[in-house]
Amino acid sequence: MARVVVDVMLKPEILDPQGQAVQRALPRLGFAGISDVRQGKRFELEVEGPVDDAALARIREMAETFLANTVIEDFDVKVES
Amino acid sequence: MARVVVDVMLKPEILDPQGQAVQRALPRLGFAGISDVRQGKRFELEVEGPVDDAALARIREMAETFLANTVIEDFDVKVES
Amino acid sequence: MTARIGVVTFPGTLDDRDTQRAVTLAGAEAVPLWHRDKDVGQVDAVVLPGGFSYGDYLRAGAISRFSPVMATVIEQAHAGMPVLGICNGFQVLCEAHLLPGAMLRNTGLHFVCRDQKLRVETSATAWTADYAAGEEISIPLKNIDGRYTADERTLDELEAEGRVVFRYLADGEAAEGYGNPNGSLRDIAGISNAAGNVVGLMPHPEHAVEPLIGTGRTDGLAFFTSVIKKLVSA
Amino acid sequence: MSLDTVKHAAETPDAAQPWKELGLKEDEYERIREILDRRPTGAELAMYSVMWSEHCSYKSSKVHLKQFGEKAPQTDALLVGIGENAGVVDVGQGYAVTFKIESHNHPSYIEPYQGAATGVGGIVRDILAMGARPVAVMDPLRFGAADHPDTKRVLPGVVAGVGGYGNCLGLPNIGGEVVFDPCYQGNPLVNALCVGVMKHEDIHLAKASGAGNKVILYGARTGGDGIGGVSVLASETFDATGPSRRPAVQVGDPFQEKLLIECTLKLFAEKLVTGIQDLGGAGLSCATSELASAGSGGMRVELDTVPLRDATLSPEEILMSESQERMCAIVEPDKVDRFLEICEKWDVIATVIGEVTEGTRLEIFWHGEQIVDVPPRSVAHEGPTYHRPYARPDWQDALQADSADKLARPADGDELRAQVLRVVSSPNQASKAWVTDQYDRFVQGNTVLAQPEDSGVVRIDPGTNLGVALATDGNGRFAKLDPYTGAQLALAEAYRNVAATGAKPLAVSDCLNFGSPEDPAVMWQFAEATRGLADGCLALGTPVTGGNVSLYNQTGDAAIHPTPVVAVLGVIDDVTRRTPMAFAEQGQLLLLLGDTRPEFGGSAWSQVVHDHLGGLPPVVDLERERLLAEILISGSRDGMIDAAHDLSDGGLVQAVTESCLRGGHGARLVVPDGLDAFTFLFSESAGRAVVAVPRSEELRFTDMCGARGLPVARIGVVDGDAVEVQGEFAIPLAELRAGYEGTIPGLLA
Ligand SMILES: Nc1ncnc2c1ncn2[C@@H]1O[C@H](COP(=O)(O)OP(=O)(O)O)[C@@H](O)[C@H]1O
Ligand SMILES: [Mg+2]
Repeated sequence: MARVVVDVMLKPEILDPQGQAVQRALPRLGFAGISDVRQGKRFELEVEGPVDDAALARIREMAETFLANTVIEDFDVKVES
Repeated sequence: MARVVVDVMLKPEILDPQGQAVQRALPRLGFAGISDVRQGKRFELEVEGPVDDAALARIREMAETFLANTVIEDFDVKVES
Repeated sequence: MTARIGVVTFPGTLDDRDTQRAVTLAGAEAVPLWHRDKDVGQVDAVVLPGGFSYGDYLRAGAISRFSPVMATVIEQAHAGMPVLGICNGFQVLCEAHLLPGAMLRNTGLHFVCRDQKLRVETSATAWTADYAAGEEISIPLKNIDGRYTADERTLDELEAEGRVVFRYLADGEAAEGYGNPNGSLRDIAGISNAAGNVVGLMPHPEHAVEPLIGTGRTDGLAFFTSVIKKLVSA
Repeated sequence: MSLDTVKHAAETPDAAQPWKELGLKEDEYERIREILDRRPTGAELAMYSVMWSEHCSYKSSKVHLKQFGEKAPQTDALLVGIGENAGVVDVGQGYAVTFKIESHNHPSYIEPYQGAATGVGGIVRDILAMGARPVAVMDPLRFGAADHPDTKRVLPGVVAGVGGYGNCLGLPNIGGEVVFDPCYQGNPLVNALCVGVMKHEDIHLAKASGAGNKVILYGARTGGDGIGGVSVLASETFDATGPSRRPAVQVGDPFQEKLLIECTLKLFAEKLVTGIQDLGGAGLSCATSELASAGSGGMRVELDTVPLRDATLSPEEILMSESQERMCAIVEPDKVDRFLEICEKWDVIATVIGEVTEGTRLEIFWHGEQIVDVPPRSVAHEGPTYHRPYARPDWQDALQADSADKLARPADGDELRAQVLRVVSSPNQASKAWVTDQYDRFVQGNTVLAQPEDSGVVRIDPGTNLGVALATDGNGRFAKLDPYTGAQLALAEAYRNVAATGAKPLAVSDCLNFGSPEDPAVMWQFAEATRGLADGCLALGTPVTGGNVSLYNQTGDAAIHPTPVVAVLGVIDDVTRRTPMAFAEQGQLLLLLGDTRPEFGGSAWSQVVHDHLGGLPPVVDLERERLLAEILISGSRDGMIDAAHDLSDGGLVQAVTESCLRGGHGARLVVPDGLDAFTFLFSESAGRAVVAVPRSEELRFTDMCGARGLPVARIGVVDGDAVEVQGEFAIPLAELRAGYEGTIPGLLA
């Protein structure tokens, strides 16, 4: 069993109010020096069987059509060691 | 400027309705072989200045007190290369 | 003939029964449709009502968009059948690419429930013929993922083709329902496809069809009378 | 560790058991051994400990709660009384309404969002279990000081949780309360109410009868979260090999609950359910023992058939898990297939986990071995009863002697004006729209009135326009000054709020939020408040149909103010005649109903202007409340009233301000003879309301009041765009609005 991680983040040009709200709160909490915060999603998939190229290609397709909405989001697929 | 990533996931024993909804949808979409899905949050922080041990310690504290709700969530801090 | 208007229920749909009531009050027959049924029978139009289908988990509308009933709705919509998506239904239509753009979390990050002032920008759609272009109406709005977003080119195209159907009335007292409630680009509350048969909007016309209930106004009824007239005369 | 079977327990009578860690007292443990005539197994111990906890057994409170039954007024309206998941009230036309209020205070302090969300989820399942379709929710909330930093954490989380869950279920939120007081700093109160509607013949009860009938568990899988939520369980005591500490916090899944509602209503509609129980506190321990205890026979459960989210759970943990969104039904064997089919249609997991037996025991098996063999009544209904000592606290006299009468009053019109603005803009009196705008009040398309109206009104039959009205109220400050009167004032206010909208009050549910029952002073407050509420309900003819007790609301030695929260349900035969609160037309006459006395003890004015709490609360006159309600209802029925608003916190000036702002019109007021302006504006005398009547109806209305003996005074007219008190001051509506609407957003920004 292997774990594949799909990270989904809003495209850079899209306003991210959740990230901004975090960033605005930081100085008040005493954390300085963070110039930008973006908030996205992380999916951890437990994959049965080997994570070969074919499996990865399928997961990429899943991310593209389902886990992310590519109108507004970018994604990244990684095999976790 | 460096990027630090904080991943926040529900603790394993806590119900993750979002991950479950995704997992249950996958077979219907024709994706087989995924035995579990967990959904969490990913924060990308742009840090001004060097990301030394002191900076990381501060970010860990921030994650612990603010970004994650440690009653139900675990977190992980990574420096992105 | 009596028009038959299908109202889809996905798991987590909330406003299906209200929508059926609105359809009936407007004089058509409401036909409940189940998300698992690809066969929608003989319906003349379809409404995708509001709610939290699949809990809005992943993204609002993302999971419902793949249901069997949507395969048929997508096909029929391309063939010209009138389709209205309200709130969650609008989100489903965007996810299904029947309408361009996407919906994001409100800029205020809260769920917002209010009586909302809108301008109907065009009467040239299947669902707005009974309004006058420029008419101002007030209907309930309630959402947390209502910020309409698309790239500049798409927005310009929508404007140029007269496909921005509803806009939030941004200037005025918040207490009276004015203002952009969610940060939607260009104050867009609803749009249509190029043919004008598919319309989606965030506010809820089906909650504004009876004088006594909700806000006490009936500004939403014309959505349903519009489509019925079109269907009956067709 | 090997499985602790019944056989093993009999063979090892002296094995040490963690009864203390599970919150049991020594004599309680001894009683369990007596009942079983041996030591309990680990699983049995788990069941007894959660079911005999304060939360589930009401062991400290039940000797006092008895009064609600003993003093219950004679009424035909009550179809199901206290003891079931919720009481059921006949509202006519064949309809029955069930409603109940519950607390989720402690979890909401630890995890505000999930605590509040699962609080809503739990009460909705109670209502569903009665056979009803849930039609609305309400949320009386109490927080620490508005400007305390922790309030900024707790309040937005709680509100988002109430909204996140309720909105996703499709239940309109039609009212509630938001109260700030430093006494709730470490103990916010998150109470939640749900109301449901059914036909008389659809009432379902929680009992397992008919040997051979199947026990079906359906809904979410059982997980390790929430174990010990109701007791003081440290799960390490069970099994060192099991997963590490189980968190007591549960995460709710409103989507799952929505499916559960629709699926369950379908099961009811096809008459597939013989008995039903929701899973709340104490999970399966509670559901199985209560169903079996209320039924005719025994029950046998194969615990290893329970669908799990975490395969490592021990049987004890499965029995105690409080995983949300689960129900348990008793189903005749030939209906099981259809039952499972409907669950499948709604994507709800359903599993036959056992059956009703001929015997008298609740028997639970794990991999073929018996781990529980108990008389179900001993678990569910025969828990311990405490007669805890109680005594009037020695500070009570001093508190009552510290009268508000000696507080400095405004010297002139300018000072009065300034104090009016301060009171209206203070967090407790200010608009709660920041909160309520996060709740869907339109869904289901039957909301006739919702917040900020005096009561929420929902239509239950669109054909006949039959509707119900609900209001919740509580005033911890009054109850602190005098718990007996304070409880009656809460009741009177909710009753009045219902009547103000034109509905006839019928029945009561209550949530009693108090400190530690081990403190005799708190226990006295509790005893007095329950006595006051029971006497009050008898006087008003509105029975208590059910409710909830939340104790141990304290930080260290400091208990919260005693806070009985009372919900009153009313019926309105035609919702088109509901009375709104807005002064919507210039020229309407304003009449004040009832007697105004100089009563300022516990008032908003004393709190805001003097930070004072002392003296006596306003006098209660329940006969007067009844008369006032009759007049308000008659006025609505005969079309004499355009608007009505009850007078409570902040007094007349608060009520008039709210009605003016809602309608967008000002008011010109004249101080009636015999009153000074200060008392006129700020007194919190009970039994009063302000009504707006068209000029053409004035005589008819005042004649009616005169004939029935209700004092009525003409106090002014709807006019202009300021609230003006002749000879004293005028405040433009815009200025009032800025203060009234700006305060809460300003505090939470
Ligand atoms: N947490 C809440 N949820 C829903 N409605 C609320 C909440 N808090 C206050 N409200 C509503 O705001 C209005 C004003 O509240 P309040 O002043 O406590 O009313 P009253 O004094 O009439 O009991 C009421 O309609 C009440 O139901
Ligand atoms: Mg009121």
